[in-house]
Amino acid sequence: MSLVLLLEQVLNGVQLGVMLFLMAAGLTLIFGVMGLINLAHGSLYMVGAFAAAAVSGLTGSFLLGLAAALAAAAAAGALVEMLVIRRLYARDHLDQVLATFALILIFSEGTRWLFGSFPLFLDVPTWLSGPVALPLGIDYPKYRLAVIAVGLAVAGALAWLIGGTRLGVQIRAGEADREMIAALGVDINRLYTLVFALGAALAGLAGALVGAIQSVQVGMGEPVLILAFVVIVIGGIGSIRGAFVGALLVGLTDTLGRVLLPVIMTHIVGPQSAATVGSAVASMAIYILMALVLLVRPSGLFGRT
Amino acid sequence: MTDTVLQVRNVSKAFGAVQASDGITLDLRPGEIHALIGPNGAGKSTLIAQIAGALRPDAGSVWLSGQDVTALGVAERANLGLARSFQVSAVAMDLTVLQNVVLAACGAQRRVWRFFRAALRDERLIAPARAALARVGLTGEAATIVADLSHGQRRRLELALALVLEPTCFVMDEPLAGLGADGSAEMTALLAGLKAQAPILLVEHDMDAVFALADRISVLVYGKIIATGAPDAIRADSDVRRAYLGDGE
Amino acid sequence: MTAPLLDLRGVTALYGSSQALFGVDLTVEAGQVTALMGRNGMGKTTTIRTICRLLPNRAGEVFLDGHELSGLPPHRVARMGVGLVPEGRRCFAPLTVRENLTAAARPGAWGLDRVVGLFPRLGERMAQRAGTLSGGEQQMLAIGRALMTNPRLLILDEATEGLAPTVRAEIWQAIGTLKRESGLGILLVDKSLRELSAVADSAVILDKGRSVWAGRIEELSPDLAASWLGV
Amino acid sequence: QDSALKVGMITTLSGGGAGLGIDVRDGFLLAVKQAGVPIDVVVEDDQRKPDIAVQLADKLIQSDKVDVMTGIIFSNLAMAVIPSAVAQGKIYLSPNAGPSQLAGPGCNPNYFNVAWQNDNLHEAAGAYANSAGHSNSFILAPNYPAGQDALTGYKRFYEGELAGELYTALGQTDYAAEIAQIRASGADSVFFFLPGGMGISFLKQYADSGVDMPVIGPAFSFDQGILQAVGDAALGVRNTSQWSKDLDNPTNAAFVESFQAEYGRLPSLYASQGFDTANLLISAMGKADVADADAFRAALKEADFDSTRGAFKFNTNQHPVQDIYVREVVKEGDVFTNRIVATALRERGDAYAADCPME
Amino acid sequence: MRRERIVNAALAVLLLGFPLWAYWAGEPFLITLATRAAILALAGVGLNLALGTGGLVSLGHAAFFGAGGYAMGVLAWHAQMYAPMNIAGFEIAGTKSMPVIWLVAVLTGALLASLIGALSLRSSGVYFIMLTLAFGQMAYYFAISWPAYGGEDGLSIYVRNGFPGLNTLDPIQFFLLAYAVLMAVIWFMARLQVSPFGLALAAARQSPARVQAVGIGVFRLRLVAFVISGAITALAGAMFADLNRFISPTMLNWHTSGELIVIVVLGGVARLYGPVAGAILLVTLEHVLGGFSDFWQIWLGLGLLAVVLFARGGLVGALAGRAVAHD
Ligand SMILES: Nc1ncnc2c1ncn2[C@@H]1O[C@H](COP(=O)(O)OP(=O)(O)OP(=O)(O)O)[C@@H](O)[C@H]1O
Ligand SMILES: Nc1ncnc2c1ncn2[C@@H]1O[C@H](COP(=O)(O)OP(=O)(O)OP(=O)(O)O)[C@@H](O)[C@H]1O
Ligand SMILES: [Mg+2]
Ligand SMILES: [Mg+2]
Repeated sequence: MSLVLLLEQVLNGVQLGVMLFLMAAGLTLIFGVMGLINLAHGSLYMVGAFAAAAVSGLTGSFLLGLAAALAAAAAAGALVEMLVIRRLYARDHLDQVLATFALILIFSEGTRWLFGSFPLFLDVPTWLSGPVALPLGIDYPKYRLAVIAVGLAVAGALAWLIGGTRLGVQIRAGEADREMIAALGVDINRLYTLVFALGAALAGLAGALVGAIQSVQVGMGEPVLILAFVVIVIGGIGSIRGAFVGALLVGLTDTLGRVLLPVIMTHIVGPQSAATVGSAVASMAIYILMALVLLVRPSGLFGRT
Repeated sequence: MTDTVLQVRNVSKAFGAVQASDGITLDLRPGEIHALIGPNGAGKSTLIAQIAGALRPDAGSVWLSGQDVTALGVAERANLGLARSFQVSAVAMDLTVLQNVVLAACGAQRRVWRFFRAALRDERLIAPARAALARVGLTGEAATIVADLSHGQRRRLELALALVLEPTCFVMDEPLAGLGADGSAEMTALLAGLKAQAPILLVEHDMDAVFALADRISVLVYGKIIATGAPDAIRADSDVRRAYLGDGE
Repeated sequence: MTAPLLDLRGVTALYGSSQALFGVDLTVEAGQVTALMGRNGMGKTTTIRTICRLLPNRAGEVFLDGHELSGLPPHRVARMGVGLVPEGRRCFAPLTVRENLTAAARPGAWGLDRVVGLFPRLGERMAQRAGTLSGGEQQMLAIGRALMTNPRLLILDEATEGLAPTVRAEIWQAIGTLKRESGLGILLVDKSLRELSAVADSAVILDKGRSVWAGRIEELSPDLAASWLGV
Repeated sequence: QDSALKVGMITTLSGGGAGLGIDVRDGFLLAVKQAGVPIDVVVEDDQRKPDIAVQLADKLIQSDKVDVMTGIIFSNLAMAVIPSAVAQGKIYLSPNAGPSQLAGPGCNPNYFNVAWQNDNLHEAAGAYANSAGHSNSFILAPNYPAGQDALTGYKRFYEGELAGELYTALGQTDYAAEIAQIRASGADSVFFFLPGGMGISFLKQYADSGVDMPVIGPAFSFDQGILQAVGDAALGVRNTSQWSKDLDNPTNAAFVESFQAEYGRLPSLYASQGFDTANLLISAMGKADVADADAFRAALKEADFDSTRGAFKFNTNQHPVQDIYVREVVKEGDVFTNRIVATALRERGDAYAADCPME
Repeated sequence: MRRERIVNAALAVLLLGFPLWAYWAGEPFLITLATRAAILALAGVGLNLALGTGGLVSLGHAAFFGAGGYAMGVLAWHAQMYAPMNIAGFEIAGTKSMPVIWLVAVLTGALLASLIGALSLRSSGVYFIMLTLAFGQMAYYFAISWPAYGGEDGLSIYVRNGFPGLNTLDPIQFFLLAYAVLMAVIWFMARLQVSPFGLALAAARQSPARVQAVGIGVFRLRLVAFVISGAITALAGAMFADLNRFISPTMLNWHTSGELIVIVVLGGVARLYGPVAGAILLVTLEHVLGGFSDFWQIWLGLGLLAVVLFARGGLVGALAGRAVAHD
């Protein structure tokens, strides 16, 4: 394997990492602020992708589709928060796991009911399609570079929102002691609805952005959900910075694992089964990474103990 | 130093830049109450945690009845006779009072790895549990779920749990915290009677109780023991007054 | 006669199905300190939680400046001018001292500078995380945080529990200053009768969820104290 | 309706992959309706879960007492249900899955496959690659039995070199790393088998990457239901199939028209398979009573029905012998669809029939 | 508690009576459904020990369920193919005998649980949930791409394994066998819950520091509970595989873990008969709603949501009232 190809794969890994960060950001925000395990995050991701596909299909505009994704996911999030999640803050994780598991069923089948069982069309807009030439002779899809840019912007904006604004201070205060911040005059219910809607909107944005280069179909959120969980657990639940680092680690591990493990396995099990064994190990690589990280740091890289 | 029950030798512990324990040496002798006082954040709870085994010291050692227990965990030290009470009540909230005490009896008698015999039908566990409840005045509440107890009753339960272990020494972190005046008085009387059974290392901010109970007092400031001595000597010590007691005393 | 700042009339409250308050009457006047006393578990904290609407009252009324508070959410009560220093301090541990103070700040006479003027130690630790402060510093922070909301009524629940005697003295001094200089009404729970007597104007005693005595603090005879408070 | 023949259909109607099951069902029911014969169809949803499918099979056999079973889409579910169903004497007509285990030594007189043996379309792709002049293919598939079979099938007829052979994770959605490898491999063509959403993702990303060597695949990633979601990225891609909407025979023309009239959408490969399955069954009903198992099986084996794909007959292992075509993805108005451009294999049976002890 | 005992007895009778009625009415499929409920209940009982009593929310119990399934599948497959296994040079014949298979399944489950437990129990809360999920997914991906035993396709075992003295192919006999195993395990659990071990485990959920302080090692306590829990779930997995005469990696998917949690929570967390109630309810819902509409999972989801939000304590909790500590 040439060095340039390896470099390109590293870039692919970083790109996958940023994409994973987009998916995980909302999840970690919601967990960090509300202490809530939201298994339905993947469903909100799916809602975003479907809304984008439907609206951009009707209007022909990708940007309108993105806006619709944000709006639909945020609205779904706000609704879910007010109807269901609000009653779960005081419960233990078990109830949260179960209720949001139920929400997955409702969202998935509800979407199928609305949109049918076949995948929807959502594509990269023409002004972002095709590759650009990078140094070293790497052709890289424009759209993926745009996704990296959006991911970095979201990371920056979230860091600013949480760390640098009064709203962020109140959010973090609510995270530490919900009742106390209410007793000091902050409308915690509205704040939480807001945060949940924001987390949902981020999921929807990710769904729409990523949906354009993947398939928009019922159930698309589930593999993403698991990946996003792996990312935030590695990074330390609730930490935006952790989610970012975790996402990059997972992206790199997954990409390089897929690329390198079959090569490495050739030397271990011989060329016949190298492809299958290598790919099998590669599909477990991120879980192995996660287990290793947690064995060394039981609450993730940036987690609080 | 032969007849010390508990010994802390040169124990140090740092949290980042904070030196919470700074070469602490301290002992507990049979039949005494040794009070540990000091300003907030001096490192008292940190020291207790290291004695109990919940925190590992960076340096130094902890000895229990002549045995070095520095490398042992919480449970193993408890099995060697160390009973600890918590600054914030730590009890199983959904179990009854009696079940909590029986559990402690299981621990004390090493009867945990039994899967078939009902714990509450085992007289060897029940008898010491009821005896301990009687001593702290909770006999009437044996069947009450702990979550339904008042704060003061929970503090008593906390004590009963330590009693049933029949320990060789007690380590108590602010047992009077949150008790009202009457509760404090009762608890003080209980503690005074307890030291005959096993010596007590007592961390407490209630100076009335400390001066009433302690045989010796050590003063901890910024992780260092600045004075150890009889209550009167400590009360008179000018360093102690400046660092902790203030001039109002 | 003008209405008192805070007025509770026959307040009752439940935790789930078990009743904790059976009828509490209590008033706090502006510029005065009222001490709320009683043994453990008699309902002091519960009373305070119902005032702040952290717990709904089952019956009775709570008036702030003549306005009924029942039915309002807690943040509305706080915005009407009730500042709480809760039992157990409850500082926002992961936030810095400065963030703790600004989280709920509302415009008014009290701002960062004035709080730091009252507790100079907080000024030295502005960028430190509240969770790593010593107990006494946390208590100061909790008081400062309540003041930042510019309340008309300040409620302190066991504000000196677990504090070293020196720190305690400082806090009593600060409460005295507040009362004299800001004209706040203050409702105070503390276990040391001796120290309360020095600062409070009036007192209410709770027993088993009922207010059983109310009056000027000087009028609280040792006999009464012994029978209701066990001292 | 006592004399009605009872058919139990277990198929995937909810969750991922539901579109395939719905098409098979609709095609089947359309044929039943058109024939107007007394057939009772009990339809059950397997949710794509093997244990549910097994449970439903028990129900159909024990409670509903069906005579014939059909409907399963996915090979792993087929392997869960079919061996025990045929062992219990039920006739099973597969409208889609054709795992190799059931074509070779594991073949069974009660088991008929009306679609294809799993390798067929991949074999055709390999054969087509030769005739298209490709001599250095890069091939990839998910790492599970069907994926491994797919690559084996392709290599069975393909004569050129392999620029690379790659297994991806099942359910993988991002293929940037694979596409970079393809680009760097110096291949002259790409063969892939990535069913469902995986294929959509791959094709979109491949098109966007600017790599422009020709792609070949089996029909699954280019069929009617999925094509609209792939969009322009699929235009011009060659894919192999035993059926196409534009196949020129009267049965097919009538089928396409009536399906569209009935359901308001174009039929898919799966719909045609469901339709053919029902017609096979109906043809046998005219010749024998289902109570007479031997006679009924013989009637089925004659395959005396008009298939939408033209000539159709059964091999010794009761799998199809049929032509397999090469289609090209085209756009008709707003709709993406396929057009036949060549025939890849003629009267193809399968590689396992020789191992089947039946005659 | 009296009320809870009555509810428990009613559940036990219902689960036994329904298939007996079905037998009499000549509805063998309903017996199969009841068997499914009994076996899923058994898996739930296993999970309930970790999740309910121990407070260890495991989203990876599918690994044990699947391990049991594969123990059955592998042994029976080798027996079916007359091909002995070759493990480290030793030839081991497969078997079609249920008792032997069960033993192997229990041991496999226990071994796997001790490995996963030893690694996961170092963390707690959400991290524990996610670690167990990760180990479960590792097992799942391993099974998918492990070609020796069918990979994604799984393995069919054509004839149900045998139990001495019974004809396991007869639905009612197989049901009675499953029911007997379930009742035996519930009996064991009832004893366990009030034993010192059960008491300590429950206390460790509520206040681990206290349990340590009375001289009981919490890690070891939880590990033992996790191992017992995994072993029971593995036993259920072996029986589930025998019910279907089929195994596949689906058994290891995290959805299976989710369903086991659903069973426990629907029925009532930490209630002795909670999993029984939950399994009966889930199997009934699946069966009844499935015929109702293509979108029946929406109703299932709404039903689950209603239970979580409004019926705390699950079905048994709703019927029997507040849980009071045992005895
Ligand atoms: N986990 C930790 N991480 C960082 N600093 C810590 C940690 N635990 C304790 N500290 C710091 O160590 C010092 C000693 O704390 P400790 O709790 O032992 O005090 P203390 O003497 O018990 O005080 P108090 O009387 O208020 O309970 C404090 O400055 C505290 O902030
Ligand atoms: N969350 C709760 N749930 C149920 N009962 C409670 C709860 N909190 C307090 N109680 C009960 O309500 C009664 C009053 O408690 P409260 O905390 O108001 O007492 P207090 O006067 O503040 O006592 P202390 O001096 O111990 O703080 C007590 O009997 C207590 O057991
Ligand atoms: Mg302390
Ligand atoms: Mg109180």
